[in-house]
Formats: sequence, C-alpha cells, structure tokens
Amino acid sequence: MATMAQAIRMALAYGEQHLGVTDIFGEDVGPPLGGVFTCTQGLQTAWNSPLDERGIVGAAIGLAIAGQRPVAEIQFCDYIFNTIDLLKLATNSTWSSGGEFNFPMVIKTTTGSGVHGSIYHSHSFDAIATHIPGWKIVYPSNAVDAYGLMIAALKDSNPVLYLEPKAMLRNKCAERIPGEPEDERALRDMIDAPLGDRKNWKPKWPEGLTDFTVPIGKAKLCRTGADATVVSYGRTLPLCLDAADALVKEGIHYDVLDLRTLMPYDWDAIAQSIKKTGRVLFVNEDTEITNFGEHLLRRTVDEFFYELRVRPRVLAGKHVPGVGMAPTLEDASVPQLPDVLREMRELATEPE
Amino acid sequence: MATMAQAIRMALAYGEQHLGVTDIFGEDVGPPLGGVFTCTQGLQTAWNSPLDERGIVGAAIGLAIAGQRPVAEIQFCDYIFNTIDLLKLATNSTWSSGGEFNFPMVIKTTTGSGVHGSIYHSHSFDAIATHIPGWKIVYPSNAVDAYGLMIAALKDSNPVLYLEPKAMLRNKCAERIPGEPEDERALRDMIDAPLGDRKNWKPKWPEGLTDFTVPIGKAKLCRTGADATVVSYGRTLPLCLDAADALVKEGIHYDVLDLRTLMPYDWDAIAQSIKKTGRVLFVNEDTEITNFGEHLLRRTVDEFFYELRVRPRVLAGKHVPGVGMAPTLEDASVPQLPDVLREMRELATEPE
Amino acid sequence: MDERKNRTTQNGMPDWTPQLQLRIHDLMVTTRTVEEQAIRMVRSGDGWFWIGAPGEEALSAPLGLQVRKGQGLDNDYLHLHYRSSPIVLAMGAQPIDILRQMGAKATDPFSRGRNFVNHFAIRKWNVAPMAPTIETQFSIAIGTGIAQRRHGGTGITIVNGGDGGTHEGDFATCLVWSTRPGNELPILMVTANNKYAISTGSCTQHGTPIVERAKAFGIPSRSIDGNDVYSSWKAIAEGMEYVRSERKPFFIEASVSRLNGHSSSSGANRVEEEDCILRFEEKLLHQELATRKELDRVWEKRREEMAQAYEIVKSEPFPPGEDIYRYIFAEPKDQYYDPGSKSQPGDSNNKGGR
Amino acid sequence: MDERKNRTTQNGMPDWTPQLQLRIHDLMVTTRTVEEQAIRMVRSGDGWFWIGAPGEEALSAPLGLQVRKGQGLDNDYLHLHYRSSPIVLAMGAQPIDILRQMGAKATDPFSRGRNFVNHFAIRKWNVAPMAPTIETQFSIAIGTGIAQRRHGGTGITIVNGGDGGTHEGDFATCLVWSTRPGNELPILMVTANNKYAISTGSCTQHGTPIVERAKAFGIPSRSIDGNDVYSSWKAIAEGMEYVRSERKPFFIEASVSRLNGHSSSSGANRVEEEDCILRFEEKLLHQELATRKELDRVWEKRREEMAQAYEIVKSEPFPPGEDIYRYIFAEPKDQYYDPGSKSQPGDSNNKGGR
Ligand SMILES: Cc1ncc(C[n+]2csc(CCOP(=O)(O)OP(=O)(O)O)c2C)c(N)n1
Ligand SMILES: Cc1ncc(C[n+]2csc(CCOP(=O)(O)OP(=O)(O)O)c2C)c(N)n1
Ligand SMILES: [Mg+2]
Ligand SMILES: [Mg+2]
Repeated sequence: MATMAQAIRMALAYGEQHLGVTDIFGEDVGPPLGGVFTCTQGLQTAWNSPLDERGIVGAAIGLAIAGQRPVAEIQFCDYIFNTIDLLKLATNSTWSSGGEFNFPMVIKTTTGSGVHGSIYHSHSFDAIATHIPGWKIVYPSNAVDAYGLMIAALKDSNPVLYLEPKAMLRNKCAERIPGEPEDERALRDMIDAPLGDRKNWKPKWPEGLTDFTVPIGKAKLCRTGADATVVSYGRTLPLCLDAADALVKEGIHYDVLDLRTLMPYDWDAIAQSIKKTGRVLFVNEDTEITNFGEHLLRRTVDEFFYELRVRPRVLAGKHVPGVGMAPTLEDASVPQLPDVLREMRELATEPE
Repeated sequence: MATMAQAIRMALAYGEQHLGVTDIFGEDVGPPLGGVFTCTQGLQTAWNSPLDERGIVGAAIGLAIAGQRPVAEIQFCDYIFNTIDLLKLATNSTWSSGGEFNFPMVIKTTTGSGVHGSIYHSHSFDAIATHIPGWKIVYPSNAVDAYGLMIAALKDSNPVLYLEPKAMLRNKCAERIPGEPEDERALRDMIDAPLGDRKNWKPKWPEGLTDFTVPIGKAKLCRTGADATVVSYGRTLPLCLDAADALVKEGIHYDVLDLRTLMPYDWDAIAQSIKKTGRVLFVNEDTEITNFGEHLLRRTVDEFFYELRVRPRVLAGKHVPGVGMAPTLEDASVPQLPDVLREMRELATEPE
Repeated sequence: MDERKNRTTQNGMPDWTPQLQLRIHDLMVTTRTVEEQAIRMVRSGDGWFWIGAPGEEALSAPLGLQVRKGQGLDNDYLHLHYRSSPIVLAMGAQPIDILRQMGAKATDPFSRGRNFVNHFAIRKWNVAPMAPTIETQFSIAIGTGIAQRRHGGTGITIVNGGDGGTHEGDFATCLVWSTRPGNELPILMVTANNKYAISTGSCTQHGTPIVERAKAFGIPSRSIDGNDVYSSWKAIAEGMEYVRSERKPFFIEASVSRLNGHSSSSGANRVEEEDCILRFEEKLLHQELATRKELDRVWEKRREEMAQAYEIVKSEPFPPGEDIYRYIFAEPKDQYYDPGSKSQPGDSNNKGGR
Repeated sequence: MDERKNRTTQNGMPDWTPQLQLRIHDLMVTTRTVEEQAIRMVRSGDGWFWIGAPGEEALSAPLGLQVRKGQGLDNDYLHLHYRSSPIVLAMGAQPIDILRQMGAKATDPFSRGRNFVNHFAIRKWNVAPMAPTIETQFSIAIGTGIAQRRHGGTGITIVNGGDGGTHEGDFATCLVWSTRPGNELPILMVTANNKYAISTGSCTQHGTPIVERAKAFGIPSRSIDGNDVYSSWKAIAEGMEYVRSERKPFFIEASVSRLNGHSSSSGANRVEEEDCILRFEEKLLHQELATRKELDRVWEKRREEMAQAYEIVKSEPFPPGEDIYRYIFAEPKDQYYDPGSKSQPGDSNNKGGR
C-alpha cells in the first residue's frame, strides 16, 4: 500500500542499485528535502541543482551523451516551458545525427491540478509533450504503475518524460508493488525521511524489490464493459473509474482504459475497445485546444468513422489561461467527477 | 504586386506613423540588415537586440506594460521554444491580474518549410501557439492579407502572434494593397534598401497607404464549390488553391478557406461550408500529433458528426523530429502539392 | 523633538527624521502581522498556500517608501517577487487586500482570487503583474527600462528577486540588456540573498558574491546587510539617485533572513535567524525615539487590525466559476478597487501611526 | 632541421616543432579549401546553405590538435558550433564528409543529409551532436562535465561558441554550473569573438569584455588574439593543462575574423579582415620553415583534393524519403562510416603533409 511518491522513490533506489542510474537531480531533489513531494528522499545519487531549469535539462542531455543514466526533475511542469528547445534537442539529436548518439535519460516532473496549486502549480504538459516527436511519455495513475513505468523508463535507451500527477503522489495504492513490505507503517519507517534533522538518516530499501516493469506503450484495461469506452490517464483516470463504478448502478458498463503511456500510445488497446463499444470518450485535464485527446479522437475518426455508434468525444480542461486559486475556479477549469460522470452517461445513453 | 515582405514592411511603417508603434526589434531587425527577410528595412523604430530570445519576449512584455506598442521578432520560430514560459505570461498576466494590465504587443516570427532550411529553419509553431490560451494568432498567405492582418495586430489591445510563412515572403501578390504604387519597380526603388552601403539610405513610403485592415478572426473563402471543403493557412494554402483549380478539370469543386486567423478562428465560416459540403479536410504543415487541425476536426465532429457525408480529415506534417536538409526528406515530411491533391481528390470522391 | 532629531543625524542621514523611523517601524510591523495572519489562515484552512516577506522588511519597507509612486513613465515601475509585501504596503496598499488574495476571494484586487498570496498587480502604481515563475521579472523589467530610457525624466524601473533566482538565465538577460553601450537602462536591481532557495543552500550552488556578476558588466553595486534598516535605506537611496540621474543600472545584493522558512509547504514555522524588526527596535529604543511600551502598542494595534480584517475576509465569497472566462482578453476592469482611496498604514497621508 | 628547431624554440614553446607548425598550416589550408569548395557548391546549386569556419582556423586547428581524441570519459568531449571544422579536421575527419553534408547526401556521416553543413556528430571521438540553436551547447556541456568530474582522470569537456551567443542565458548557465563550490567542472570554454552576430555589431550589444563574466565566477581566463596561431596554441595548452589537472573551468575569449561574412545568406563573399592563414604563412616564411612555393603547393594540393571530393559527392544520391522515420529512436547505426579508418590530412597518422 505504498504511496505513489514511495513507489517512485523505491523504483529510483532499485534503479541506482541495478539499472545504472547515476544522477537524480533537480531543484531540492537531494538532501535535506529529497524533493518537494518526497519522491527522491534517501537516494544515493540524488543532488540539488542550481535553480535553473535550462541547466537541468541541458545537464541531463550531456550526462546521457557521457554514457550516464540521469533522472532529472523539473519541480513542477509549470516551470518546464523555458526548456522546450532543449527537450526538442534531446530527441531530435538522435535523429539529426543519423543514430550516432542516443539519449538514455528520464525527465520527471509533476503535473496537473488537484492540490489548490493556483495558476503555477496546476499546469498540464501532455499536449505540448506529445507534440514533440521522439519523446516517450508515461503518466501513471497509481503506485504500482508508477513503479513499473519508472523501471521501464530507466531501462529505455531514449528520453522518457515521466509525468507525475501531483494530486495523486500521496495516494496509497490498493495493490502492492512486488517486494513491498506487507505493513505500510514498516515501509514508512524504512524509507520515509524523519521530520527534523536528517543528517544521519539512511533509508532501508525493501530487499525484495524487483525489476517489475510496466512496459512502455501498454495501456491497462481497468474496467470492462460493452456499452462504451473511456480512455484517460493521470488525475482524471480515477474519476473515470469512479464514474464507471457509479454508472454500473444505472446499468451502464464501461471499458475504462488507463493509457499509462502517452507516446507511443497503445492504439491496439483503444481500437479493440472502440470496435467493441462503438462509443468513446477521451478525458484529460490539459486545456482543450490542440489537446492530445483531440489527436486520439482524430485517429479514432480516421479508422472508425463508419463504425462508431455515436459521436466520439473529448473532455478536457477549459481553454483558459490558468487554473485559479479559488476552489470555485479550479472546479470550473478542469474536469471533476460530476463532469466526467455527465459526459460518460451522455455518451453511453445517446441513442444511435 | 508587393511581396509579402514588402507588405509587412509597409504595414509596419504605417503603424509607426499612425498607430503608435514604438519599437520594432529583434535580432538583425534594425539597420543595416532590416531583418533576414528584409521585412523591417528602413523602419524608423527598428533596432537590433542582443542575441537573446528570452530578452526579446521579456522586453516586449515590459514595453507593453509601459504603454508602448512593441513589435518584437523572433528571427525563426525554430528559436522561440525557450520562451514559451514568457509567451504564456504575456497572455496569462491579463487574466491573473483580473484585467488590471493588458499587453498590446506583436510577436512576429517566420515559420514553416519551403526554403531548404533543414531542421532549424523549417519548424512550424501553430500547434503549440494555439495551445496557449489568450494569444491571437494570425498567419497570412499573401501580401494583401499580410498587410491587413499586421494593421489589425497593431490595433489590438492583446498579444498577437504574427506568423510569417517564410517560403512566401518573397512571393508577389496578384492583388494590390490599397495605396500601393502601380509599378512594382517603383515600389522597389522606394522601399527596398540598396545593396551595399545603406548608411544614407532612407525609404520613401507610398503616400497612399491606408489602415486597410483584415479583421482578426475572419477567414477568407478563396474558391467556392459545393463538393467539399478544404481549410488551410500559410504555405499550404496556395497548394490547396492549386489543387482545387486542378480538380475543377475533374469536375470537382471545392470551397477553399484561408483561415488567416488561427485564434480566435472563424468557426462560422468553417461551419457554413461544412454544412454545405459535408466533406472537410484541414491542411497544415506542423507535425500531426496534437496538431491544431486535429482541434478543428474535433470541433467538426462535435458539431457535425451526424451531418458529415464522409470521414473528415487532417493532412499535416509527419510526426518526425525535423524537416531534413535533403529535398527528398523535406518532400516526405511536409505536405506538398501531390499530397494535397491526392487527399482532396479522395475526400471529394469517396462514396457516401 | 529637537533632541531626537540630533540623535538621528548622528546616523549620517540628514533626512532621517524620528517620524520616518517610526513610520518604517510601523510598516515593518504591519507587514509582519499581516503575514502572520496569512499564515494562520493556511493553518485554519482559510487558505491553501502562503509565501511571503518575514525577514525582508528592513530591505523592502525603505525601498517602498522611496519609490516614486504613480502611473506612467514619469513614475517608477516595479517588477517584484513574492516577498515584496513591505514594498506595496509602504506604497499604501491595504493589508486586508493581502488577506483577500490569501483567501482567494472575489474581492482580491490583485488577481480576483486567481493567484497566490503576495502576487500583486496594481496598474495605478506601475506595479507589474507578478508571476510565480522565478526571475522572469528580470527579463520583463528591461521593457519598462527601455521605455523609460527613451522617455527621459527621472522615473526608473525597479526589479527584485531572490538569490536562487540569479541562477536563471533571466538574471543574465537583465545584466546584458541594461548595459548595451549607448543604450543603458535606468534599472535598479535588487537581490535579496536569504542564503536559500527552498531547501538548497546558496553556498552549495555559487561560490562568488552575486554582486560580482553585475560588476562584470560595469554596473555599480552595493553589497549590504539587508537586515539593517539604515544600510538598506542608504543603499537604496544611493542606487535610486544614481539610476534616476545617470539613467544606467545599479545593483544591490542584500543579505536578509528568511524568518518563516520558504513557505507554508515547509511549514511556515519561525526559524532561528536574525529578526530585522527586533534589531530596528533596539536602535529606536537606544535613540530613545520610542519606549518599549509604545513599540508594543504598534504590534498590538496592527495585530488587532489584521484580526478584524480577517473577520471581514472570512465572510467574503469566492469568485463564481464563470469568472474563469473573464479577462482572457483586455476589457474594462470593474472599479471595485482603488488602492489609494483610504488612509492606510503605509499610505503617504499616514505619518507612521503616532 | 636542427636550425629550424632552434628558431621555433624562440617562440617560447619547446614542443613547437617545425613539423607541428607545418602540420597546422596544412590543416588550416585544408579547412579553408573545403569551406571554399562548400561555398562553390551553394553557388552552383549543389547545396542550399553554407556556414563555416574561414577566419577561425588559427584558433581551432590548434585546439583540434590538442584534443584528447577518443570515446568515453577518459577522452575529451566536444560541444562545438558551426565554425568548428578546423577542430574536427585536425582530429582526423575527412574533408569529403563535410562536402557530403553540404550536399545533403545519403553518405553524409554526420547527419545522413539531415542537418546543415558543419554540424558534426562523431560518437567515437566524443563530438556531441551539434545543433543550430545558438549557445545550447553551453547548457549541454555541463552534463559531460559532471560525468568527467565524477570519473576523475584527465579527460575534459570543451565547448565553444560565438560572441553573440554569450547573450543567451545558456552562457550564464555554464558559468553557474561549472563553478558550484566543491563541484567545479572540468570545462574549457572558448568564445570566438568575431565582433558580429549576423549583421549586429557586438559593440552595440555589450560594453565590457566577455572574459569579465567568467572572472565574476572566479574562472581563470585568457583574452587572446585568435588570429595568431601561437597565442591560440599557448592559451589552449594552458587552459587544457589547468582544466585537466585542476578539474575546474577555464575560459578563453579569442578575437577572430569572419572572412566570408556570416553565411551564404549574406552572400558568403570574402570581406576585408585579417586572414590568419596569410599571417601564419608570413611567420613560417620568416622562420624559413617553408618557401612560398612549398606553401603554394599545399594550397594547390588541397584545392585539387577538394575538387576531386566534390566530383565524388556530386554523383552520390540523396537519402530516400522513407529515411525520415529512421533513428527517431535509438537503433544500431549502419556502419558506413568510420572517420578514423583512412589516413587523412589531420589524422594523427599523418604528420602534416610533408
Ligand atoms: C522558474 C521557476 N522554477 C522553480 C520554481 C519553484 N520555486 C519557487 S520558490 C523557489 C526558490 C526561490 O529561491 P530564491 O530565488 O532564493 O528566492 P527565496 O524564495 O529564497 O526568496 C523555487 C525553486 C519557480 N517558482 N519558478
Ligand atoms: C537560439 C538561436 N537564435 C537565433 C539563431 C539565428 N542565428 C544563427 S547564427 C546567429 C548569430 C550568431 O552570432 P555569434 O554567436 O556571434 O556567432 P558567429 O556566427 O558570429 O560565429 C543567429 C542570430 C540561432 N541559430 N539560434
Ligand atoms: Mg533565497
Ligand atoms: Mg560572432
């Protein structure tokens, strides 16, 4: 029952010990804090960088060139937007060098709303990220996937963008990560840094951790139902699950797909479900104009236009400049449970 | 018969004289060069900035705060990707200050392929730009529109992104800008800087120039036909025109819409045409995943799913890291006339 | 009174009247108490995130008092960071409005409940919209600087930020753009060095004084003890005088405390660092400009004021959800706020609460 | 021979043999002639855009010869800009390959016909992929620097760029990151100051020497005449020695010419600036290390070689369109290129063409 933050931390610890991870760095990533969401506490190779996102991404690229295995953090994806030229270089340099160089590196960053983060701790980055060719992009929605996707990212020979839904980092998972201790309090004592002075603290990583991998490019079918399909990831995924569970009581049965990897995405899984249901909704919380859900919808139209039973849909964040501080504003800006429920109900019940 | 570069230059000169333009600046924008595409030659308020795109965008924002009317240039949109945080601030600061401040400013930048520009002089920016809420975005495809859209941009109280299709900057327009001299050689002698020493050169701006405005948000129906609709802008627009003209010989008649403004876009014009034809293709050259054409397609599906006669389509650039130098690579990466022709023919002839 | 005046003249500051000193003290206390109130609001669930000024009062109250306040090019433009409440309070902003932004209320005049606390935007006083993006204000400041250079006169641009922020390229951008030969900009840059960026010690990230970077561009500069009101006032006065008259940049690196840690994310608890208000109070007592009792009364008065303000704010509504679509584009702003309309603690009509 | 050696020793460089000097000359001529051939290709329509090194030979040939060449952390990493052909030619790259990239041919070993000319990427020699984005190499270089600091030994990171590029924040990033106390990085930074960025005079954009910015971070530095082979060699030798042994950064600002203007966009015509090769030839003649005729023969030989190379390149195909989908992700690279396999002008097996 690890939290997502603990899961990421354990995967990184496993990566340091078994997968050659050399540097886990970024603003406040090293001691004493170990990350503003505790994801990098107690890690051997974690260190604090200057307050300079361009340097962070640049250093990651350079470390990858030098044969290291860096995991660089942008504290909040809200602060990644001055580095997009470098994010482009990270992937187009393999291509532009005709395969001469490749860049085994992970950029991790927290995304999305849900923590009363106001304008600058609520941004999403999936729309722009999926528009940059060459990035592999993962976006877990629970601790087990968070672990397995991090392991996959650390094994990959290409730049992997690891998006962390910040509202879920403290959520405990119903399932257990392979090797995770039974007792969650025991886990906490082993790997959570104590409050106060941490100078002499060292974590005890669970011995049974494995290289349990969630392969990049594989979606997860979380619920099965023949009436309609909803595809989501990150913070909005559990909303879809909750809505699907609620709709069962209304006799509506949903396929709920957790995309988990945004690029390259699991089209087979989506296609299979659409073929079955003929009804599909794509949900995410990035702003809705030029949104990745719109790409998935376009592909749906490309391949299934004549087989769809009703209009395919996208539910995303409103096209407004930010998520405001007041809860009223946040609720109105990004999909909440009632929005998801309404859309899902409408999709499933629309007459053919 | 001005070129698009001359049209932009004349509009900026008009703006200096009549619309309060205070600063036209960027790398090599001022004398002696007057812009790498000559768009800012001879302008009174044009000056060279340091080689620093962040400073350029930042300065534009600050100038707007100070009540000036800046036109800032990013030499190639390929070099705008380290400023996206600032581009976001330019628009979200009006919103975040509850309307306390607004930012009358223009950012102009050259975009797209078509000049053998290789990876870093062929980028498009419409996908990411349309994803940033608050920007008005214009993208002319001929000199007359280039003039009228620049005038509109200079009058607007909000940040306007002025995208220049670099492959078309030297193209002459079939129509004449209001106030433009009859003789194109005369125009050249008046406003093109001479080769060699320019120290004592001064342009003579045509006296009859007006505030001819192409309103932001208005598309242009360039060809009319009842069989199908194609919507495009920038470099790919003339390809659509050529294809439409060619298809007339095959008995196929197209509505060709030049969107001209990407945000806020002229949905009325698009909707009206789709209602008529039931067939629509969106063409642009940005890479195709999370592409603005996909947004337009999604909106089409939202509103006309049950009225469309055949599958709506998007034709865009391939999802590859860059446009390569070799002509074979460029041709394979971004839509060329044969691609547009093929798509348009297929769309119009697909049986219902 | 005369006696008091003589004593202060011994500080080498002829304009340094007792009134001014007591006014600064009151402003510092006003800032501190409103920030403490804001922190209590996070704790009580009336707000979600706090970040603010405790520890920067001695630097920023003197700065705010010396600003040429007003709209347009003849006045000063301010590009501030999230520890700048003493500046805007000294300029005359109302403490209650800080609490309104803290509570994300519809009445928040700076952002309509949209932005974090202490993110100001005041058009009539040239206070540019503050962004949470560290150091971008240094790239934006050059724009008002360019306009003011062209305009002439004595209005200047003031930009401040933290020590960590100087690692961003935007800091260098400001140095480059403000020193273009023949196009120097009238910008006063202030870095408040509190030795940390969140949890990261500055000493682990740079080895030479920040001031050296300004010197490399030929920018005159001062390294000061920003916990000392007198040093701050003097360096700011000097810097402003230079920038106003020479129309060239000036740089101040001020070491300050960070009395409540980084923000509410790190608990906002009081830490063991020098308190600039206590230090200033000692000076006031030593000069016999006030008694301990008088000073305590200032604290009491302001604390009461903040508690009352909080009661008002508590009952105010959030903005409605539909509000998200407003002000995406320029439109006339509702006139619900006129920051200078009432006599306020730091207002120029208010001579320091005595 | 002995006599020649004595003369060169008077330059104060004991290792400065006649062979070395003549080898440098040959490399400079090789660079110049391949660039001239590339410019001719633009003119004849066999290429579209040229940008390159004429004017940086005296700085970069000595740099290339002193690189510790090879793959991995014990060797030097290079993060170069588009005027760095003398460096890679000195390391042993084949001139014909530059023409292949110029022509965007499938045989272009650096980018498979994808990138502009003089944009190298050579894994076996640690030459990092070059990007046309000005100054980003300064942000990327810190990464190889970090790895080499940790690894120890004497391998270093070398990064170069133009004067205009120092206005980008990335230049400051490299200064900040390479001087973190206790974590200094073994990076040799070189700025080739040709006084222009395209059409913009540097003197209009910054007033103080670039070298001052390095000094502000405590970085030892040299300001040199980069048109002089001897000064270049010496400063680079010193800088490398310092970085290799101290494991800390070193900065060189070298003033150089820009002999063919910015690029083919500005015509690529020869301009009136000092030619470092002619200057070096005068030194060689003065030292009697070669006769005019011998030097002319070098030019002739290299010109012929480039003309022949051009004939080969001309007939080579463009990459096929399908190629756009290759190497988006890591995959084994075709082994069509091994830059060290043949004896080449600047190759370490080739002792200077005499
Ligand atoms: C561009 C950017 N990166 C990261 C952050 C997250 N962040 C907020 S405050 C802060 C530390 C700032 O340190 P400093 O500049 O020294 O100012 P201080 O808080 O110490 O006053 C960081 C990293 C941010 N707000 N903006
Ligand atoms: C980030 C970025 N901005 C703009 C350009 C366009 N550009 C190409 S070369 C150049 C001038 C570079 O000047 P400098 O750094 O002095 O190098 P030089 O060409 O003089 O050697 C510019 C502005 C670019 N390539 N990259
Ligand atoms: Mg700090
Ligand atoms: Mg230069």
